[in-house]
Amino acid sequence: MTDEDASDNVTALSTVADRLEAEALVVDVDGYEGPLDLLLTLARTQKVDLRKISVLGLAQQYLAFVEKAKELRIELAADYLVMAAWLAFLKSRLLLPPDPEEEGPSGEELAAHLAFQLERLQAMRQAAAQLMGRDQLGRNFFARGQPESVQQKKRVVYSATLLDLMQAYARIRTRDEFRPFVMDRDKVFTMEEALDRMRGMIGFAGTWTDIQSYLPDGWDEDPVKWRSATAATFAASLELVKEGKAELRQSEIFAPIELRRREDRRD
Amino acid sequence: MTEDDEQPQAEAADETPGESLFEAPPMGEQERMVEAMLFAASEPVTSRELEARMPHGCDAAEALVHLRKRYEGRGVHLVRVGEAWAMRTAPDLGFLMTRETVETRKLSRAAIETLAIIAYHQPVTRAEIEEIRGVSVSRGTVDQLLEMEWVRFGRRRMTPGRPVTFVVTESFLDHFGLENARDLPGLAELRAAGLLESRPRPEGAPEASEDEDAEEAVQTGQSELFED
Amino acid sequence: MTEDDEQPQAEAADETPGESLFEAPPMGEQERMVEAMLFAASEPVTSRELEARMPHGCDAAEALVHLRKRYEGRGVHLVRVGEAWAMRTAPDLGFLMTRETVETRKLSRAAIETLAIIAYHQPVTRAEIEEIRGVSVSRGTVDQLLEMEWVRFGRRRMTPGRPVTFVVTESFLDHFGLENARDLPGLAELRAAGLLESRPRPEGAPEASEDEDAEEAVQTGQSELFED
Repeated sequence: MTDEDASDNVTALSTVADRLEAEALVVDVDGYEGPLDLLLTLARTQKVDLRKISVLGLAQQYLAFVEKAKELRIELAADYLVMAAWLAFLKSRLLLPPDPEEEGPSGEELAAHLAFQLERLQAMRQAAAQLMGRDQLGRNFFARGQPESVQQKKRVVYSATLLDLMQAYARIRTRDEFRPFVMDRDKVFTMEEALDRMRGMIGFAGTWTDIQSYLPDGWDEDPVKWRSATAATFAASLELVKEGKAELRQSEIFAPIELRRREDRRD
Repeated sequence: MTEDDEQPQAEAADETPGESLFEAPPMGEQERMVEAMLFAASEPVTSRELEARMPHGCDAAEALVHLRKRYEGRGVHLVRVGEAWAMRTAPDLGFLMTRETVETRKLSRAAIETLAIIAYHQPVTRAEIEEIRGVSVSRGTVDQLLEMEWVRFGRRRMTPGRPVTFVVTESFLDHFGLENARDLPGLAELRAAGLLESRPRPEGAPEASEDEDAEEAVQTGQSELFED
Repeated sequence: MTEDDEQPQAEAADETPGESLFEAPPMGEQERMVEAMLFAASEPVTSRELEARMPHGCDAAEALVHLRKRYEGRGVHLVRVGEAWAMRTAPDLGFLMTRETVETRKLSRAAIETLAIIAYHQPVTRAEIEEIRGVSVSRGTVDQLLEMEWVRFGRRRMTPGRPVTFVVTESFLDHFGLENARDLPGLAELRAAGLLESRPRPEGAPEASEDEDAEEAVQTGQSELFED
């Protein structure tokens, strides 16, 4: 169904008397945005303020339109028919005296709401037209033609607190003070070293000898080295005693500690 | 450089202005900065964004007042768009710009009406739009408006089904040269006439029924879009 | 379009103003027009093109002179680009056109130690720093401190090789809230304040290898930087 078909048919079939009315109707239904839109178009033909519209008249106009559409074998969408049925109901309500037993809104209330809906739709149409009639961006006024983009730059900021700084400095400067905690290999004479040394010498220690004489050469000058060597030698001596290879004695507190080979087993 | 370095601190210092290490630049200089930033941008920029890019202690809002005055009557204006600001050519000079005009997509009548209803009735649900227009709103229509970024989702309505609402965007305001949705033409009159109220439909009045678009939309899952 | 055609005649008309059919708009108005057109243009526009779009009898070149003067010292300038004209943000405000995201990182241990030694011993040569730290100082570490502007070159030491020295900068003092590097607390005070770590790392290999940069720097010729 096209516009042309519809209008040809209408022109052919309508009587002169109907023509004026038909002019408002000679539009294919697809042109309407639903029954409310059609009603609004019909209402305009009454050429009165929408507030003073005769809803009864409007219902009759609409029903006539639907009749005509049927005659013309125009297939109407379901919602146009629903509206037609409702308007027929409204028409009867408006024409007949109110039934006191019937509940629900009166014909007048329903008519008033329909009028309100039409007026509101009309108002929105006007508002839309006003809106589109405004100056528009890109048509009447313009944005910057050559926008300069804002560069996104990532910047790394390194931070340090005064505390970090001072702690770092303290760390560096106090390294030496903690020497005892550090195994300083060249000043340490280990027990293993002392034991090796003494095992080789013990065979010759037939008589009591101060363990100081077992210290390696050159370890008695530096006090740190002397202490380390003495301790290692003493520990090694105890180990030899435990193994049953030597005997230790000390005549009194702080007196020299003496060591000799243990002869018992050989005896 | 150093001011740059201080920027993150500047925000913190805003709360305690006494601690400010740097003197804010003179207002004339701040005005220049705002001018440059707005000139460079094609989209509206909020005063908050402006201030974030300015040195510590600047007052973008005040600079904007001065700048707006400076551009009064010029070929380019400083306009307010919602919470943001933009430079735009004076509308009376549009005739010179034919060359810059970009053919905007023709909006359908349904789209224009839907847009107007959203603008005037916002926040508005899809059902309310349908009630006003008397037909169902096709998904395509709303999609188009969403895609143009003239319309966005608003808060859900706290009614059964928690329907989503639609509101107009800043870029809608920008496009139509509106400072604010309250500046819509004829808004006060429409409100006074009671035409922006949503009046409940009396029982028995016909509902807007589905049109073809709507049926299609249902098939293609409009519920995803509108109902959750 | 037609104005374009008319242009030669317009010039002719200048000589015989009586023949002009239309009064050209006042110069202030012409300036507005040029302003709007240049603002909206997507590329620089020649004065000929501007004039072609303006009403009959306009003098774009003169309007440009006025406009250029108007924007002098503003946040936006009118600049000449070859034969054409464009609006550009003032070069001194370029810093506003970058949005920086700042990421804060801790200084590396090598950097903070080097910095500490420079602060406590300044002016100090690289060799001295290495002696105190017990490991070589990588070029990257010193470069970083120089770049951060926390450290700068001091006077050369009047010893053989005339080595360069390092000193801390004003911005170092600023950052650490010091008036003077001499205000840094001494070792005794640090200890009293409990700032000494109770257990330093054992000296030797682990630290040296931690300073990986150093090895690399040695290979890549740190001598260039420090020995001339």
